[in-house]
Amino acid sequence: MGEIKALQLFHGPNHPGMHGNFSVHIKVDGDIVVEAEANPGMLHRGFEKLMERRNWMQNIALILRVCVVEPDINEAAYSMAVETIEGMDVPERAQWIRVMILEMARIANHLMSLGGIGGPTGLYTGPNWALVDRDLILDIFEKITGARVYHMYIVPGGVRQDVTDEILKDLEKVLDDIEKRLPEYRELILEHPIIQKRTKNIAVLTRDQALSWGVTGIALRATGVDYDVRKYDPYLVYDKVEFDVPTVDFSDAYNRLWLKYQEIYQSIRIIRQVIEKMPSGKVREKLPGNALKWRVKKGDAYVKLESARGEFGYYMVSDGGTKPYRVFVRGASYPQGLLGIEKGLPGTRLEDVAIWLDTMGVCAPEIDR
Amino acid sequence: MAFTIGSLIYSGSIFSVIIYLLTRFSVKLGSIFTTVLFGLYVYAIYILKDSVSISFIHLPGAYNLTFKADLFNWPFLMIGTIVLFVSALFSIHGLKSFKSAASFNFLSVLVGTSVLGVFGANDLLTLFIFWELMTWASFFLVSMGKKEARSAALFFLFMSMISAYLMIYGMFLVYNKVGSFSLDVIANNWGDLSDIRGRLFVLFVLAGLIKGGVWPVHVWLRTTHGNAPNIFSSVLSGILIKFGSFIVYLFVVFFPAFYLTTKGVSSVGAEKLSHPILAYIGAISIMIGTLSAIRQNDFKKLIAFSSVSHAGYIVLGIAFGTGSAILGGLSHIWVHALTAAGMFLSAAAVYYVTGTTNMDEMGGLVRKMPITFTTYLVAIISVAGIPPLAGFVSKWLIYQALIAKGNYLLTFIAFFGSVGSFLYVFRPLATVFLGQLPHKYDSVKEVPWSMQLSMLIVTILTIVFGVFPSFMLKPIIRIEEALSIPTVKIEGYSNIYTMLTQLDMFLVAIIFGIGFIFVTILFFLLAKSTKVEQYEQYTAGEIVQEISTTPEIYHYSKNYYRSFERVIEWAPSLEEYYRIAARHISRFYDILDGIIFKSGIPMYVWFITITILVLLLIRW
Amino acid sequence: MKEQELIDLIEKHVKYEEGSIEVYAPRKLKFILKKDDLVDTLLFLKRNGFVQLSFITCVDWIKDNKFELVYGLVSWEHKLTVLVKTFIDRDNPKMISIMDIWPTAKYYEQEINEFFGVYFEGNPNMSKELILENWDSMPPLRKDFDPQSYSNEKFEIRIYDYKMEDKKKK
Amino acid sequence: MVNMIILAVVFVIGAFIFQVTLSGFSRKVVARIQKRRGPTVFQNFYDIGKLLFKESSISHGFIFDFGIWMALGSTIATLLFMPVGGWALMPKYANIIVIIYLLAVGSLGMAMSAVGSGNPLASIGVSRALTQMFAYELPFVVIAVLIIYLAKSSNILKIIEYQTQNGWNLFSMPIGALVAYISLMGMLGKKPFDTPIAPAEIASGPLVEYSGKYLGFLMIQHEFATFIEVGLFVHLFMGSTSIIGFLIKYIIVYISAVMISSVMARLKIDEVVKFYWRWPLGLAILQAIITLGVRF
Repeated sequence: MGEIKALQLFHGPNHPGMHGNFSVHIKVDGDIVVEAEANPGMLHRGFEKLMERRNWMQNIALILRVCVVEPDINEAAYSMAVETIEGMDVPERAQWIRVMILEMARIANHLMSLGGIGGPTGLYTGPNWALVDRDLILDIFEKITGARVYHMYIVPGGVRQDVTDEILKDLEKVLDDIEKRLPEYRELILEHPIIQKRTKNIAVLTRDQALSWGVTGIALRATGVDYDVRKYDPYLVYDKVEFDVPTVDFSDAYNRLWLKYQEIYQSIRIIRQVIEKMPSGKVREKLPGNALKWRVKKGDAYVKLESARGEFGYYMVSDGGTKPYRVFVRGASYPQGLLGIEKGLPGTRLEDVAIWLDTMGVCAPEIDR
Repeated sequence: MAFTIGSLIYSGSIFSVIIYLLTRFSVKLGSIFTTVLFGLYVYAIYILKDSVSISFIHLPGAYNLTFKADLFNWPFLMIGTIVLFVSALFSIHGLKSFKSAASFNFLSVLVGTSVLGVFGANDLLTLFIFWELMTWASFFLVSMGKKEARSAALFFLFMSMISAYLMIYGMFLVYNKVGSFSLDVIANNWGDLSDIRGRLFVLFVLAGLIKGGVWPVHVWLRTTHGNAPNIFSSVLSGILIKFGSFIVYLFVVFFPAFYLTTKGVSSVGAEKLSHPILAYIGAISIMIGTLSAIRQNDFKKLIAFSSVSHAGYIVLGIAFGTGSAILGGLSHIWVHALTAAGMFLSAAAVYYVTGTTNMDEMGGLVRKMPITFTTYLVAIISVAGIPPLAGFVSKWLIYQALIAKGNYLLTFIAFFGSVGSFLYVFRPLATVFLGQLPHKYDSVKEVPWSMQLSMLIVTILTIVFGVFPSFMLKPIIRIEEALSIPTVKIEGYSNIYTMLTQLDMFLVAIIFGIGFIFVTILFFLLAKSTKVEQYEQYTAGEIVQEISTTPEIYHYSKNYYRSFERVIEWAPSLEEYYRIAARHISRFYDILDGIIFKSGIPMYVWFITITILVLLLIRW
Repeated sequence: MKEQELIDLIEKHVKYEEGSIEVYAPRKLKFILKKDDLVDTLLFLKRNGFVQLSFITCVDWIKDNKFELVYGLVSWEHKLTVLVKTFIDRDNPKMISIMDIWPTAKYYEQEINEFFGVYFEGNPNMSKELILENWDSMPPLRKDFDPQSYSNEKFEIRIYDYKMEDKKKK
Repeated sequence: MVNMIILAVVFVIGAFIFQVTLSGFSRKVVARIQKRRGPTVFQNFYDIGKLLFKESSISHGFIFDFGIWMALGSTIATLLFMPVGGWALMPKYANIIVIIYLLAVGSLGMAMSAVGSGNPLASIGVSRALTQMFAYELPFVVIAVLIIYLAKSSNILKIIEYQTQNGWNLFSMPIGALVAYISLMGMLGKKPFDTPIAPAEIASGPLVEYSGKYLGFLMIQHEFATFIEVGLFVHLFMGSTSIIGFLIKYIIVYISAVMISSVMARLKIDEVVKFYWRWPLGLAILQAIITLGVRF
């Protein structure tokens, strides 16, 4: 006999338990996963190559398509990388607005993944509610930037246009609204006995595993490490606002959800401070000459931000030309999406595979690019 | 020509030698001859239906073997011979690659005569002699099976020995008291045996339970059924474990009721016949059998445990003691004989083409073996007690009796076994017959015609007895009426009345048929569908060539009920305890063995000695 | 730890290339080393608090006929980020795998192997495909790879025939 | 005879229209709970019609087809035994045990067809479905047997008669009604007991390979099975002879089940078994003890 007879299953790319065009090949014995292998590549659009063939400014329209649910982080990282290489200063107000935009995106993303646990566990009221509330934020985005999902708002040198006080007032109202509704999510999802049963002690990540795989973000913070780029390497004006980094000591699916829930509160807190403290002034540094013929100085830089899933960075190289010489996107879910699946999924129950992928924040487009 | 049991047995023992020689000459010819002989048995028993025939075989010396065929044992004889015939028919091609086919046929004729001898015995000694004949014949038959068959056969022999000694002891008790072994005499004097009746009851019923494979003495079934030659398994499970049920029937129903009837009691009340402890033992057997069957990975072992569960139903029905319960229990003997034969024969057919009974090595065989699949499907529908097949009738009668008495625990367990049987019977259906067909079986074909025919006979009988249950129930109702047990009323071929409600199996079948035909017509009226190859599947959007995903690993068969097993894995296994006990005992024997004997046969002598010692301890 | 302290530490213990240490942004450093010193340096940095490997990437300097490998390390203790860079020969791109130091390197290296053709010794995934399926051309992120000619060669040019569509509709 | 046939046809079509409309309405209810507008009430008719008359559908062999015929055929057959209020097509044979077991033929047919498709996901789903059946049937059976014993008949019409004389079983055995209701949720496959078709885990399990008319047949089968199961609950616990009354009670029971289900998450299959065997089964036995204690 010798050989283990296991059942081959395909979790994705076209599977209700999988977000994005990403596939996990699993081998199952009864209902226990014995072997797992990630199979990315279905969403590969060759961004890194495409960027080398486009102008510095043209790329703005391209990069945000790297990740659907949180596009703003790409714009910010790209712009900041360009600014770092060029040595550009960004107007104070633009920095505050960027923080606001990033935090709004974080709320939208966390809402979606908090409600999204309803997908793998079958509580479909969760995602529906979350989408309704996310829509409120998208409305504000629309007012600020003119677009709902792909904003192309943060550009090298600042942001595209100023935010009016009216919009800020609307934003405050939306924040109040969401804050009022968060306890409902807590009741519906976090205190739901069946959700607790399905997520507690499920998809456990130990600190050693997290370190050796290089996992960052909420999955890491749930193991007790309070590593958050916003605190450890403050960019923009994160050192001027007050917020906490919630951590817990045991990284299971439930605690990761719990952290997302807590982070929504923190983000709301940050946005409120931004609205309060934001100075007036211009929001965009004018670029020298024609933007399409803009040459960035020779050099390279790695810029990282804290995305909703963890450390997100751009490594960019300029050879002094009108186009980037090399762009590398460090997707936040790269470690858990490849090595994590290979090492972490075996031993999990078949029922928990979707929960594992969902709460670890495996985002296919970041892996493929 | 008037047949008697005696003449049939005579002819059987003469023909056994002829068949042995014939089989040496040609396997097929020998098997055909066996089939003809058993066919003759079926015919003979059938025409004995309404008569009472008493016959003798004269032995050298003072004693005669006496036989009787009357309405009290006719149902047993009938179903026994039917199963014998069917499995003999199956063996015409089934024995082809069998090494010792001659001995196999010789022994199965002996088993055949022993079936007649046990069910047709008119006295306990005759019963015992044929009982032992069966034990020895099956011992050799079982040891012809798989690799582990020898130790399994030894274990079988050991259990049979215990049951035999229990019986011998019981027989001497009876003889001391009434001076005869005759069943009639015992039945007539049953009331006067009050001082030894309890002991008698325990001895014989325990012997019956061992043979019948009822908890807690079911442990031999798994190894024996699992390792016996495939063709013989159907006889073993279909008939031989019914010997146990027969003994239980004799001592629980026949003797007391016959005695009361002859005393002129107009209606034998249920209380007088009910044996609650026995009924609960049957119930436990149902649960243990069901739960263990769910965990099996071997096709035949799974069926073996289902036999444990169904032996439980039989004992439960008989021991519960009301008219409809006894009717249910006795008719379940028919039902299970047929379904067990059907299941084991289809397992044998599968083994014939694949050479394995491990369920996780197979799959998709329905494409190659439609007849075998149909046999199995009909058998499991009957096993699960789903209308309109025979299994539903007997189980329904048992439920009715239990509910009418308001016995919740037993009702609950009876339903437990029934619903649980969905789980275990579906596992082979899904893993062996449906799903992906592995490449190594691409070239297999359906089994030869004799096997198909014998499986078809079983299938048709199961359906007929289900749709027209009166064929099965009338003979048993006749027994109950003769014993003055209040029983259910049956009208026409299919309409059954009990205290609680009525049931018309034919109507159920007709309505089911109408629904089925209506849907089928509707199906064909709608647009035609496209047929695709077995590997053209939903694979979650992955493009998978057949090469990268062989059918072997794209078929869910291993650990089919892993999650359910997780729920019950805390449960202690009786077999494990027995094994621990056995290990301790055998260590003890090893020490003795080392001192006194060297090897082999002494073990058996020890069994005898120890058993006799145990018996003596009971006596004094 | 401030940036300067780290620079001192590196100057003391690491054989970096003269003048290549640079603080290009607050809390972010980069420096260049010889290929052979890389593993020792990474081990040294890991021992000194840089427990996280953020990424590995590669830049194709086709004019110098060199590949530049960039290792991004993060220290939570010191709140610093370091880019360790090294150049390897473009004609025979080989590097030692650092899978044993950081298991997560496995897939970064596999990706670089796929997109640049750099071979990492000791990584078992080297010849396996990760993202590109059935790729049979030059590693695509090399500068001399021309997507346009590749696509012209691989895919037939389809011209949308609107007249045919109109006919179908009618 | 002709009368019977006409009645049977009217009954089947009536039950179909009623249940499909109701399930369309239930989708509306769920949509409101989830802050959506939801499809029209007649959406399920459109769905079934569209599926039935689709020109292309995929077959995976004879068993795949045969199982579907068996599933829908036996469910329609079961429906014909089912009384509505005090009326039944065959009053003498409205036997609860027959109904429960005939319904199992439908499940068996569907299971066979699903596994016959050869997709392992379907096989996993079926293994879960059978396990779940094992879990929920037992508590239900204890209560059903209790009612049969009290009514001294397993004929549903007699059980209804018993209740018109002695009051609804819902009031005389509230715990039992609760148990049966939980079992009903399992029978209907409503959350938290929709484990057999868990989409995120096994991509809808048994349904994974169905398309076109096959899926249409299965949808019809599901609607009929729902009618039988919910109807059985109404008859056992809220029995009365009026047909309108039956329909109103039916709507209440069904919609409440849908509403509860919409705020529930899915349990794992072994937790389903543990749950049913711990709570509903325990409560069912408690109810049996109480009821028998009161009576004797």
